[in-house]
Amino acid sequence: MSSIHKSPWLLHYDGSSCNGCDIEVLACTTPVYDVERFGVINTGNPMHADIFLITGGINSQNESVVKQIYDQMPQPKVVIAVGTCACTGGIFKECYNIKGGADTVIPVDIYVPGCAARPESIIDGVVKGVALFKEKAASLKAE
Amino acid sequence: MTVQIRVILAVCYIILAPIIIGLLDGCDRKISARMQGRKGPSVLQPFYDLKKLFEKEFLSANKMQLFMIRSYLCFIILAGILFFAGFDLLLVVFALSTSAMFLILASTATHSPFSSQGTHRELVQIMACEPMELLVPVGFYLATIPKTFNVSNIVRNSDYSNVIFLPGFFVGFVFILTIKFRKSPFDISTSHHAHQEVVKGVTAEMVGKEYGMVTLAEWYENAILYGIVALFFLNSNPLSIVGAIVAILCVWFLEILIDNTSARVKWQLMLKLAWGVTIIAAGMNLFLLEIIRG
Amino acid sequence: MGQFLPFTKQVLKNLFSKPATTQYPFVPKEYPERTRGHVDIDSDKCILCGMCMRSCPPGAITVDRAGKKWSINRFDCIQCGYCVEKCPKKCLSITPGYQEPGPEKFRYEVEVPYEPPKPAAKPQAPAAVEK
Amino acid sequence: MQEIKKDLYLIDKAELLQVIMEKKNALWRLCQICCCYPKAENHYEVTYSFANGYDFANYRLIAERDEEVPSISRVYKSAIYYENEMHELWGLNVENIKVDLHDKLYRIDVETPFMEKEEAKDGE
Amino acid sequence: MGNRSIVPYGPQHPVLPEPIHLDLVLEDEKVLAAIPSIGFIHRGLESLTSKKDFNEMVYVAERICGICSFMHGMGYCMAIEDIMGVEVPRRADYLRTIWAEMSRLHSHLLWLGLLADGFGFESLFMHSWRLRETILDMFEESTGGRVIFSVNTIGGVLKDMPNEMLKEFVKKLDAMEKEIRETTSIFLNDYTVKSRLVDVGIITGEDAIRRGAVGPMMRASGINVDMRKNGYAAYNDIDFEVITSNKCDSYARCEVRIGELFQSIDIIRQCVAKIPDTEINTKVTGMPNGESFIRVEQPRGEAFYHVRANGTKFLDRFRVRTPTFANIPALTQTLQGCQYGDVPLLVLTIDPCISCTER
Amino acid sequence: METLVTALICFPFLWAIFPALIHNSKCRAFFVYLGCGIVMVSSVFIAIRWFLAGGETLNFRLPHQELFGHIFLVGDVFLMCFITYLAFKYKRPIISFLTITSTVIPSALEFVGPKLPNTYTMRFDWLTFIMVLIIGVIGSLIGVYAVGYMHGYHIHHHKELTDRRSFFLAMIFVFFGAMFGLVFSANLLSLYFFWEITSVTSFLLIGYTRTDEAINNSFKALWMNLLGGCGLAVAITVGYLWFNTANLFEFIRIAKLSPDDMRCLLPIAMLAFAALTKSAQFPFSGWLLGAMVAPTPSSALLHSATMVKAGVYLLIRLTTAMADNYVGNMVALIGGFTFLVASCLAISVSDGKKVLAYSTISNLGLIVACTGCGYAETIWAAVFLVIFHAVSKSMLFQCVGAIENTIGSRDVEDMQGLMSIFPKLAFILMIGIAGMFLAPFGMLISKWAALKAFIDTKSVYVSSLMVLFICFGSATTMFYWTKWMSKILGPATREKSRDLTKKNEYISMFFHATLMVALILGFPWLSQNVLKPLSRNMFGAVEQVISQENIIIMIVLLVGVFVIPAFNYIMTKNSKYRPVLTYMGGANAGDNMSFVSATGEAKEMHVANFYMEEIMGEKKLFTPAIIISAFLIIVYMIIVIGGAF
Ligand code: SF4
Ligand code: SF4
Ligand code: SF4
Ligand code: SF4
Ligand code: SF4
Ligand code: SF4
Ligand code: SF4
Ligand code: SF4
Repeated sequence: MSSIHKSPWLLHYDGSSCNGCDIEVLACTTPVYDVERFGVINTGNPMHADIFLITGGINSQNESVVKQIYDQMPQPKVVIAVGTCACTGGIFKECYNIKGGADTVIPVDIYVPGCAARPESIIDGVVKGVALFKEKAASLKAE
Repeated sequence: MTVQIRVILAVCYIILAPIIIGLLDGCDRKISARMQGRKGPSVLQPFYDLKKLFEKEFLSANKMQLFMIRSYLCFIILAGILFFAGFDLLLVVFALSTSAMFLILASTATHSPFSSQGTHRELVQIMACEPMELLVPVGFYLATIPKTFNVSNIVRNSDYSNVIFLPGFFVGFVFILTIKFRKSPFDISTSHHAHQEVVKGVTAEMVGKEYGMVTLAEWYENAILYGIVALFFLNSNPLSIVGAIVAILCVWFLEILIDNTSARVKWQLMLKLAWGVTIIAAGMNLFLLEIIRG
Repeated sequence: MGQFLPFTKQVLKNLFSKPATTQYPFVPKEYPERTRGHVDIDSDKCILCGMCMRSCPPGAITVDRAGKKWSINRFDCIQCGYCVEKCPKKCLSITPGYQEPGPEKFRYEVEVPYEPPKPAAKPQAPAAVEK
Repeated sequence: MQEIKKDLYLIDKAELLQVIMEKKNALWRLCQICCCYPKAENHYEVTYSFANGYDFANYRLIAERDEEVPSISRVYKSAIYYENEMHELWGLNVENIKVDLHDKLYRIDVETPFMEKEEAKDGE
Repeated sequence: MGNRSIVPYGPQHPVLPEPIHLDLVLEDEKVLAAIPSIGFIHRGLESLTSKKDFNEMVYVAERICGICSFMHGMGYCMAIEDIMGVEVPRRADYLRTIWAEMSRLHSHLLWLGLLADGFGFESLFMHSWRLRETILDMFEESTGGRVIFSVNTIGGVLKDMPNEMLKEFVKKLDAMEKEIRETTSIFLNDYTVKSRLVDVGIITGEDAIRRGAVGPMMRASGINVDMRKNGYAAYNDIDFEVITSNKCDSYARCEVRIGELFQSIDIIRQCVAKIPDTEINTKVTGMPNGESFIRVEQPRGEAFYHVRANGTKFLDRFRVRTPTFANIPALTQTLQGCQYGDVPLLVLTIDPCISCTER
Repeated sequence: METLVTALICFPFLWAIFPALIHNSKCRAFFVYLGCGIVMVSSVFIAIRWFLAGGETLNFRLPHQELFGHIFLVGDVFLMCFITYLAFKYKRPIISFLTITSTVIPSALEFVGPKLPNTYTMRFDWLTFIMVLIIGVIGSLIGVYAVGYMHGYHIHHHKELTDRRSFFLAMIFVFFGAMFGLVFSANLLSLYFFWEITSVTSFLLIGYTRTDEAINNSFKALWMNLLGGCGLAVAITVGYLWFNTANLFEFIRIAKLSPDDMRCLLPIAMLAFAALTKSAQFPFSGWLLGAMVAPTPSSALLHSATMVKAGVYLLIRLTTAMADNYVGNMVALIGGFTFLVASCLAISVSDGKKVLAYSTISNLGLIVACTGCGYAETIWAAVFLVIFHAVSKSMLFQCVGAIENTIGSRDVEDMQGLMSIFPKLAFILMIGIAGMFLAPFGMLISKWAALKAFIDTKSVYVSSLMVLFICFGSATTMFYWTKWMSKILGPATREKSRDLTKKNEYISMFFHATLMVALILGFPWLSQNVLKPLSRNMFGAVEQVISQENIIIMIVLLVGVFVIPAFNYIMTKNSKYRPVLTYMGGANAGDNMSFVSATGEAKEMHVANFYMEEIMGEKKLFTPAIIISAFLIIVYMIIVIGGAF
């Protein structure tokens, strides 16, 4: 049995968000929400991360950064788009420098809506993302 | 000590060290979380993490790294065996510094700004700790009669716990343990919890099983370090084992407490403090001990 | 303790008191009544005027007059409440409880039973709101 | 120099440097530089805002489409970002910026986005 | 080259909550040169004026940044109100002031936490953020949002806080004040913390002005400027002293912000005591025509709004110059000659908010 | 045996004529090779013959001792005149003063002083045996290396310099001769003569390039060494006037008989002082650093095999006379202090050759400290260190020289990724570095023994200080070697290019490397069969320095160091992995070497080592270190001299 679902380490990157979602992501790690209960550690390093929490609608300068970070994460990995911006581009989708949603750049597994996404949503999103690990790990093994 | 006992002790070390240290680490995380007003992860979390690391896909920028890390792990275990089977303490310290070199080489095997910055900080850390590490065997050598570096003889030949003669050494050693355990305020080259300017420093480029091996090696190393703490208390009386365990737990708790009540300092200050404490605490102790024993 | 480890007191206090952590996923969260969770529609009142669609800053709402459908992409809504304010019939409301995260973005659709009145009635209602 | 509104003065290019030096010597702080291309007027308006304590003053320079405006980045270092921004987003030519990033400040895909939309509108 | 390292720092970096990139030239760990590069969060939202009408722009303005979201909304509304000559009801002014000061509280606590995280004091970070949650709960109770409130509108505010609620809040704040005092005393007294802050990142008052620094960055260099003294919203009725420090280093910046925490609590108390019972908004009709310059004191310093309207519902220009943008030149100076380990700290001491910087 | 020894001493002096006179480079090279070969073979032959004969100490007089005596005298005077001439030419009057005093007094005494008893003038014992092997083998390998290196030096890198290779190669042979003479001499007069020759030849070699810097540095070396020579002269004078002897072993015997009599200690102190200058201890380290301006082989020679070894050789000789007395304490403290300070200084420099120079000073410090203690263990450690140090340092110098000729820089920073560009050179470098500090290589074994001995030293404060010096010095030593090592093994930033190292350089280096490995593997044998009789010889009966158990552990570690990495290498060779870019915060510009900079273009990343200029820089430490050590020496000298009169 794989144990990734018991120890999902996350990486957070702000791909052009307004900051609102980012502080909520951070708030998740703090005492009141404490995602470490689920074994989550907020690592800063893609090489160690299992879950990629991405906020914001990705602008052109961020595109390569996001792709690269995604690439540097070892399999199995889950991408969670946090916030309306990361889901669709939100209010900024008409801005000239916004690609609109994280899924325009990398494959997204879970969408967490909200502006700003509530910590509860984020926890739910993470829990749902973690659930994906079992099959992901299995399919990886099968390869 | 017979060969059989040595072998048994060594095997115990290999099997038990990761289990015990892993559990201590789990409790550490739980207690830290509680100190921060959080609920914290499960006590078994370190094992989940370790298992996960070994299951992850293996990425690397340089194949050399894996080989260096394996050598690092092997050398730490070798040092641990030497220690727990009761051989020469000074040689254990030497073996530990050799293993540290493999870690350094592993982290510079890639061309990464963070891991190489971390490496140099790691080197500074080694430099900060090494004098004290070398002094500890010297202290034991002077404290035991007849003088010896031999771990098993140190235990067998002492009628009292050596900490009585070596309070300064003990203080100095506990001080550098904070550095060795990579705890705040000295978690400068890599850190487990709070974020670092060098990201994960030495381990920044280590992925999956590599990182797992480094973690495991750290556990084995911590076992040796706790073993040395115990050595300050162990004597020919078997009851002293209880004292040693209490001492280990106290030191462990103290480290958690310090970790949670201090900011990360810069390496210059760390070097100054570590050397200062070494010279003042251990140096004075050494001087007095020489007068007594001279 | 002065300069050295002055935080100890606090830390030990925390250690021996209950953590601040919520039980969240296991115990549901209670939201204050003002919480802006998601937009709800009282479809019976809606007149399919499209005001909400036009005012919504991210364009999350679509109003299909012909198909008599009102729909919202909850993954696009920013819970600003502007639609609620603009709706001439006050049939929109923003209520606690957020859209669950999920692997798919989807639209939430509501059939609106509203029958358009005679063409003559049309201009007045929105005109009141606009200015 | 002509006062358009409270605290807002219209100046021409020749006056700019003199105003800037005056402000610098009196230890005024550069608040911002704002570029604008009002639809109706069809020219650039560059507004320099200064503050000293609670005193406040804005100076507006009018520039035609292809006109160059002088850089003040050698007097006020912080102008570097504003001037690069004006060039990157509006295409306003600023002479001789101290650190010229050549449209690499925000590294956007579109060229002068704030102008493009005007042209699109014109073309409609 | 030789003994010098040339390394990138960021954009993705765990100590920086937001992407910013620096080219660093190091000698050992001494920073010889640091060149910042921005634009990772540039969205171009100022250009939305051509797509969203001036009413919708309130919501865009709020999302310039999620930390002082409220103040952005307020600043924008104030500008439009100024252009259209709208007199905002007094109660709305007071409510705005209260929310603004609560935002300052949450923002400063957030900053203290990030700073603690920056120098590796994890439990202090956790503690500061735990305190902050109380404020967020108050936000949610009064506005319905934890981060983005959407209560500003042109002509006033959309939601009222009943007087009982305000009293309740004051009570909570009183309780919090004690805890804040305990927590912040760690920042000011702990040896390890001081070793990271004192004499790090010195910028003199004159340099601060030359480089256009604003807010606590400037006040920590002994310059007494606080836009609230201009008396917008209800500040003209409030009695408060501008907090400054003469130490000019990171410690001073910390000191100033900590002082402002207590000041904010005090201002809220005064507001609650004085708040009149009037309407909370006035109906606004017509289209704006004209222009306005508004300056608002945000937690990070003076924010600057320039709105230029042309009589249609689409504005000609909406310009925000946020405090962080103004502080970057000062940051570049403080980075010169600091230690590598101080880099994130110095970036944090300007209390950076990249998302508003780059809009 | 006497004849053989005489031949060994004289041969190099005579052979020096060939390279000096032949200017055809091929032909000259042949003669140098031949000469080196003969030196090596004959030294090994003599040593082995002596060893097989049972390793008995031989005391003897040279055949035609009288004649040689005159030659030495004339030589002394000639050297004096030569130096005086140069001193006047370059306006350095102090030097002429030093040389005149130090030569005139002993020479005068020889004429007018009391007639000394006719005892032996030469001795062949275990220490001589080791030194002969070092000089013969390492020295001649350096000679071989020098031919190729000097060719590259002049042809590729320093076309601007006058080609004085003939002179250079001749000087090397003179050096050999002087060193052989020195290690055989029991008589201080002959010792003094050879001593002065090494001083002068090193002076000439350092000044080889005749640049201003070289000339300055060579004079620095000269005056320091002459100052040491004065110490020798004083010792000779004292011997003539008080003890009626000029025999080194007599002095030692006298000092051992009455350890508390300062009069007996005075000559020992003077000899020790001379040895400290020669072995470049603080405050006399400057000359060795200055010697770095010379072409690499001469530096290597000076450092590893000859010059400095002359100093420690003398100290090892004196060690039994220094046990637990003031002189011993002085030597030990100076050595320990030098060990620590020099290794700190080595951290702050990036020039490979300079790192080696500091590390040499530092290692010598350790050896000197060992000798100052005067215990069997420390001598065991000291001799062991001498052997290891000779081999690995010579190898390192040669290797750095070869690297410099190949990549055009000897800066450690420029050796990034050497392992993947020039694996052969890098490999040799790695062995050398590993030998310098890693467990369980030579240095560490010695450190182990030394530490143990220092703890047992009688004087409490010396003992405590020495232990601290060793502990801290080990830490700093680890720092600079590891960072160098990590540079070499790191990823390469430059293109592969042609290896310009000549074949004979490789031969020499590979030979060193093999020797090194052989020494490491053979250390228990060495300990048992060479070091043990050596210390028995010096101290009478000795116990086992290093226990059987520890020897086993060391062998385990040793095997570990070779086997574990090798095993792991094989194990990991085929492990599957997905290659990724290294982590740069997402800023990589497509590869591992560059990143997207603030201006949007790709910029090359460079990561440099730590140098801690602000803590351990030369500017910070050097002057205080000289002041402290000078103070130490002066205080002890005053005690000894004051006690003597
Ligand atoms: S979803 Fe809202 S809060 Fe989140 S980043 Fe986007 S605008 Fe900000
Ligand atoms: S709340 Fe705002 S975003 Fe959501 S549907 Fe209404 S107007 Fe649109
Ligand atoms: S504005 Fe109200 S009435 Fe009109 S379509 Fe929307 S919900 Fe229906
Ligand atoms: S005119 Fe009437 S129907 Fe049309 S959009 Fe306006 S309110 Fe709606
Ligand atoms: S916790 Fe803080 S430092 Fe860590 S990633 Fe988040 S914002 Fe960054
Ligand atoms: S500085 Fe700007 S973006 Fe940041 S919190 Fe304040 S207003 Fe928001
Ligand atoms: S390549 Fe070799 S042989 Fe040719 S000139 Fe160079 S060193 Fe001499
Ligand atoms: S020192 Fe340089 S530069 Fe000089 S020899 Fe060596 S290669 Fe040539």
